[in-house]
Amino acid sequence: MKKLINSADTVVTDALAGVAAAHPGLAVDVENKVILRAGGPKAGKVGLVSGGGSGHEPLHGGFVGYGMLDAACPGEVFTSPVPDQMLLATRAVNGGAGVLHVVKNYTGDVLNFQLAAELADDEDIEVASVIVNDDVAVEDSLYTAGRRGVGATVFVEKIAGALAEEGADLAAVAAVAREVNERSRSFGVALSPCITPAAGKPTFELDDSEIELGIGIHGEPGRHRGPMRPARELAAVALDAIAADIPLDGDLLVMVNGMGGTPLLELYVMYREVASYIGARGGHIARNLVGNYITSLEMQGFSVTVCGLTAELTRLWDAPVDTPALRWGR
Amino acid sequence: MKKLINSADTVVTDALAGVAAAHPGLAVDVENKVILRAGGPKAGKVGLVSGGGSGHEPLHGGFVGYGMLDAACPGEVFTSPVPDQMLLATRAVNGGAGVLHVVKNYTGDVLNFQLAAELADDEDIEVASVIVNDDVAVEDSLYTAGRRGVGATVFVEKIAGALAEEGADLAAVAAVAREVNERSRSFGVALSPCITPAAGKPTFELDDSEIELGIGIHGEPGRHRGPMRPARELAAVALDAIAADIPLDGDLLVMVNGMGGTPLLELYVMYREVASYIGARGGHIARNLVGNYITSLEMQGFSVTVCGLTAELTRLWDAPVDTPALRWGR
Amino acid sequence: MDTAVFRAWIVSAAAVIEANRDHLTQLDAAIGDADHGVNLARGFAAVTAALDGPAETGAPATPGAVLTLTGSTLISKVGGASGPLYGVAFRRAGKALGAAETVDLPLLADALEAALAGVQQLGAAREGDKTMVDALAPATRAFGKAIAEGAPPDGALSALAEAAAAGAAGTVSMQARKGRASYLGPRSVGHEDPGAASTALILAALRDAATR
Amino acid sequence: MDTAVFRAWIVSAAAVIEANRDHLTQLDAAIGDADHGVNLARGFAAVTAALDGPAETGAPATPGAVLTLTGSTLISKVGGASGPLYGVAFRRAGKALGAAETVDLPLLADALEAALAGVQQLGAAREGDKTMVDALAPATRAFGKAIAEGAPPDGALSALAEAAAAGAAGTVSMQARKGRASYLGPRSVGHEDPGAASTALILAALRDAATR
Ligand SMILES: Nc1ncnc2c1ncn2[C@@H]1O[C@H](COP(=O)(O)OP(=O)(O)O)[C@@H](O)[C@H]1O
Ligand SMILES: Nc1ncnc2c1ncn2[C@@H]1O[C@H](COP(=O)(O)OP(=O)(O)O)[C@@H](O)[C@H]1O
Ligand SMILES: [Mg+2]
Ligand SMILES: [Mg+2]
Ligand SMILES: [Mg+2]
Ligand SMILES: [Mg+2]
Repeated sequence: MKKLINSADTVVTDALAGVAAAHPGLAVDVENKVILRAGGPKAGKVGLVSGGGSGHEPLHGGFVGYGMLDAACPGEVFTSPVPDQMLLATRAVNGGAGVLHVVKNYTGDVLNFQLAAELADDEDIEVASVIVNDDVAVEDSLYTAGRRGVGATVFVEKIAGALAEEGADLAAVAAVAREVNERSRSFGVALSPCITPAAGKPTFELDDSEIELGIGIHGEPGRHRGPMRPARELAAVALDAIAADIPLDGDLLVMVNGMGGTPLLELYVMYREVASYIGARGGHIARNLVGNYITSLEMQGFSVTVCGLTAELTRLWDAPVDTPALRWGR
Repeated sequence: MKKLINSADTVVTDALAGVAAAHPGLAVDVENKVILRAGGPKAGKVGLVSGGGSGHEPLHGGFVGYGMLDAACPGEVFTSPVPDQMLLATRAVNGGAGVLHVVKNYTGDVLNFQLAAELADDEDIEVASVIVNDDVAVEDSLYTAGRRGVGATVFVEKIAGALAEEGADLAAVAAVAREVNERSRSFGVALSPCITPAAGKPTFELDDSEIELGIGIHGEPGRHRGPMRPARELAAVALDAIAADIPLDGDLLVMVNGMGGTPLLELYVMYREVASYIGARGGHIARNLVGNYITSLEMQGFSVTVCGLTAELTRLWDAPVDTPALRWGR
Repeated sequence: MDTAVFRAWIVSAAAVIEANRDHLTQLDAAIGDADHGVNLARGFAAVTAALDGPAETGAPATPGAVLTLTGSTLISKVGGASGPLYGVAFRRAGKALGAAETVDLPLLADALEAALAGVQQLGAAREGDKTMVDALAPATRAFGKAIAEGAPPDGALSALAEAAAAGAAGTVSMQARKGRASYLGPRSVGHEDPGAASTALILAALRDAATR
Repeated sequence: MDTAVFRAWIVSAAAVIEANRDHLTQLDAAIGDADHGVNLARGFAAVTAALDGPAETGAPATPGAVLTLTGSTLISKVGGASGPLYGVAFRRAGKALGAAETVDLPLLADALEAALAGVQQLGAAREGDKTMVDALAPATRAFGKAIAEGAPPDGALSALAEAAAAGAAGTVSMQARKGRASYLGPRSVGHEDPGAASTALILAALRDAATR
C-alpha cells in the first residue's frame, strides 16, 4: 500500500488539519472531528448536519458552506462517526430553528445518529432526520438493512440546504430532503477495489477482465461480478436498473460520479453514454454533475444518480451555493 | 487495462461529446476537437487559446469560460494537438484584439502552436505566445528542451484570463501571463504509473515501496526513483526543490494537485504538510487550490505549485471565473 | 464474581480483540468494509484507559459500573454499527447488575439477557440474520440452561463460551439480512460474520476471567 | 525514379510504420510518453488516404507533389513533436524536387539535405541529442558520399538505409538533450530513440521502393 499519509492512525485528523488550513470559510474542530461553517449558527435558520465515514471526499466536509450543510462529522475511514461528534455538531449549528440530520442508510450511521438525536433531545434541541437510501442495487425490504444511501446524498444536501438558507422551518426542510431522496436512484460499478489505510490490503481482488456491479461506497464488492464492457453497455446496465425503479422522463438531475481513481476524461465518456440513453427514452437532463463527488478512496469506477425534478427542486438546485466542492451563484 | 471507454480510438471525441452534453455554456466542435465558449468571440477582447494532449483533465477544456480561456484544443491522449485545431480556435476567438496562445513547454506543443501562429499570421490575426515552464525537476538550459510546463498553467490561464476579461490589450495580457509563469514553480511525485488507452500498458513499473520523483504530466518516469516516504517528507522533497529556485516568503498562491488517481483525503493530508513547511519558513499562503486540476489519467501522486503573489495578481486571481472546473464570483 | 473479575474480563477482552484485530478486519473485508477489528481495537483500548477512571471519580467501584463505563466508552469511540450495539449491550448489562458488589450466576444471566434485548431492540436483528445476535443469543440461552440444570460456575461459563463460538461458526452458512453484509445478498454466504466472531471472543474472555 | 516510385515509397513506409506501431510506442514508453507509434500510424494512414487525392484535384502528379502532400498531411494529423518535424521534412524535400517528373540520385540527395535542414531549423537538435536527426543526418551524409564515389542507385540507397539504421542504433548510448526524453536526464541512456527508429524504417522503405 502506498498512500500520501503520515500514518494510518492519523490520516483523518491530518486531512482535517489540511481542510482547516485550506478553507478559511470553515471552522474545523480537528480534535473532535467536526467541520463547521465559520461564524457560528445563523439565528432562526434550520441547521443541516451530515456525517459518515471518511474516504468519500468531498462528501461531506466539502459540502459545508453557504446554501448547503452547516456541519459535517467525519468518522474514521469507512466507519460512521460517533454520537459525541454528532451531538457537538448539532449543538453548534442550532440557531433555534432545529437541526436536520442527513443520514445515509447504513446501520452504523443510522444507529449513531439515532443515539445522537436522543442526546440532543435531552438538551431540548429539536432534531429531524432524513435517511437517504437511493441505491437500486440493493432491494428494499423491511427485513433487511434496506437500500444504501449513495449519490442522492449530494442532491439532498444541496436542495435541503438551499431551502434552509431561505429560512424555511424544520418540517419543510425535512420534507424537501425526503422528497429528493424519494425521487432519486443510483447504481454503481467498480473497475478496481480500494485499500483502506488501516487494512492495508485491497477490499477484494479483480482480474483485468472483471468488474463489480452494484457496489456501494465502502470498497465492498457489488451484488454481482461480471466481465468488463464498453462504456455504452455499462451506462445501460446502470440505467436499466434505475429505470426499473423510477421513470426517466421529464426534467432530470443527473450525476455521473467518479469513485475516486477514474480520470475525468472517462467520466465524460460515461456522461455522453448516460445522456444518449436518457435522451433516447425521452428524458431531458435539465441539470447535471460530472466528477468526483462521493468516492471510495482510490477505487476506479463510476456511479450514476438520477433525480426527477420539479420546478421547485430545480429552483433550489440553482440557488447560490458556496462550499469547497460545489460553488455557484456567489 | 480496464477503462470506461468505448474504444481507444474514440476516447477523446467521445469525451468531447460528453463535455458538449454536460456544459451548455460551451460550444464544442467535436469533429475538429475544439472547445469554445458559447456565443462566439467578444469584440475587442483578447482571446485566450490553450491546448495540449488529452488525459490532463480538467486542463484545458475545463478552464474554458468567463474569466479564463476562450478556447481549448485537446489532442489525442498525451499528444499535442495539430496546427489545424489551433488555427480554427484562434480564428474563432479573435475579437479583433488579437489572441494569446498559452503553451506548455513540450516540443510537440511548442512546434504545433508555432506552425499555427504562422498560419494565423498569414490571415493577419495578431498572435502572441507565452510558454509555461515551471517544473523545477528539469533544469533549464539553452541546449535542452528546457523545463516542462505543468501546474503553473492553471495559474497563468486564470490570471491572464481575468485581465483579458477586463479589456486589457494583447501586450498586457501576454505580460501578466509571463509574469505568473516566472513567479511559479512546481514539483511532482508519482506513486503509480498510468495507462494510455492506445498503449494499453503501464508507462513504467513501480514496486510497492518505490515512487518516482520529479515527474511530468505524461506518465513518464521522473528524474529519480526512490523509496516511499511519509507525506511530511514528500512535501519537504517537493518544496526543497521549489525553494531552491524561488523564495517561499511573502504572499503565495499554492496548489496541491492530484495526478488523477489519488483520493482527496490524501491531498488534504499533503496540503497540511505543505502549509506547515511554508509557514515554518515565513511564507504566507494567501490563496490555495487542493484537488485534481492538471492530471495524468489515473496516475496516483501529487504535484505542488507555488506562485509568488503581488497585490495585482491576487486581485486577478480573485476576479470572477465561471468554467466547469474553476468557478467563483458568479 | 467481584469488581476485580469484571475488570479482568474487560481487560482480557481488550487484549483478545487487539490480538485478533487483523483477523476480524479481514472477516469484515470479505463481506463488509474491512474495519471491524480496527473499530473494536480502538474502542477497547479507550476502555482499558477509561477503566482507571477520571481523576475525580476514580475507577468504577462495582461490576455494574465497570460494564456501564465500558459501554459508554465503546459508544464514544468505536463508531460503525458495532459501536452502538456493543455499547448498548454493555450498558444494559451494567444497569442489570445494579449496585451489586458481587455477581452470582443468575444475576449474570439476567445481565446477558438484558444485553441481548438491548442489541435486538436497537438493531432489530433476529437469529439467522448473520449478526452478533447469532453468537449472543445461543450463548445466553446455553448459560441459562446450564444454570437451571445446576451446573457449577465453570461449567455454565464454558457452556456460554462454547455456544457463542458455535453460533459464530454457524453464521458462515447464513445469508446476511442485516448490516453491511446484507448488501451482498447471496454472496454473503460462506463467510463468518465479524461481529459474531468478536462476540465469541469477548464471551470466551468472560469465561477465562471468571474461572481463573 | 518517377511518381510511382515515390508513391510506392510512402505507401510502404505507411505499411512499415503500421507494422511497427507497437514497437515504436514501446520505445517511446521507455523514455517518452508512449505515443510515437500511434501518432505516426495515425498520420501515415491519413497520408495513404490522401494520396488518392481530393476528388477535384486528383492524385499528386509529380514526386515533389507526393512528398509535399505527405508532409502537409502529417502536420495535420500526427501532432506531438514528430508531426511537425516529419511534416516539415517531407514538405521541404517535396519543394526541393520542384516539378521534376523523374528524380535522379543527385536531386534526391538535395531533397534529403533540405529535409534535414528543415528538421534542424524547426527543432534545433544537433547530432548527438538523441533524436531523429541522429538517423537522418548520417544517412544523408552516407548517401551523398556514395553518389560522389559513383555508386549505383541500389548501392547509394543501401548506404542511406544502413547509415540510418546504424544512427538509430547509436542513439541507445546517448543521453537525450532534446524532446521528452531529455526530462529523464541520465535515465534516458540505454534506450533507442523512437524517432530515430522510425526514421530508419522510413528510409529503409525508400531503398526498397526505389530498388524494387
Ligand atoms: N442490525 C444489526 N444487529 C446486530 N448486529 C449488527 C447489525 N448490523 C451489523 N451488526 C454487526 O456489526 C458487525 C459489523 O461491525 P463494524 O464492521 O464495526 O461496523 P460497520 O458495518 O458499520 O463497518 C457485523 O458483523 C454484525 O455482526
Ligand atoms: N527538437 C527535436 N528535434 C528533432 N527531433 C525531435 C525533437 N524533439 C523530439 N524529436 C523526435 O520526436 C520523437 C518523439 O515523437 P512523438 O513521441 O511522436 O512526440 P512527443 O514526444 O510529443 O510525444 C523523439 O523520439 C525524437 O526523435
Ligand atoms: Mg464501517
Ligand atoms: Mg506525445
Ligand atoms: Mg465494518
Ligand atoms: Mg511521444
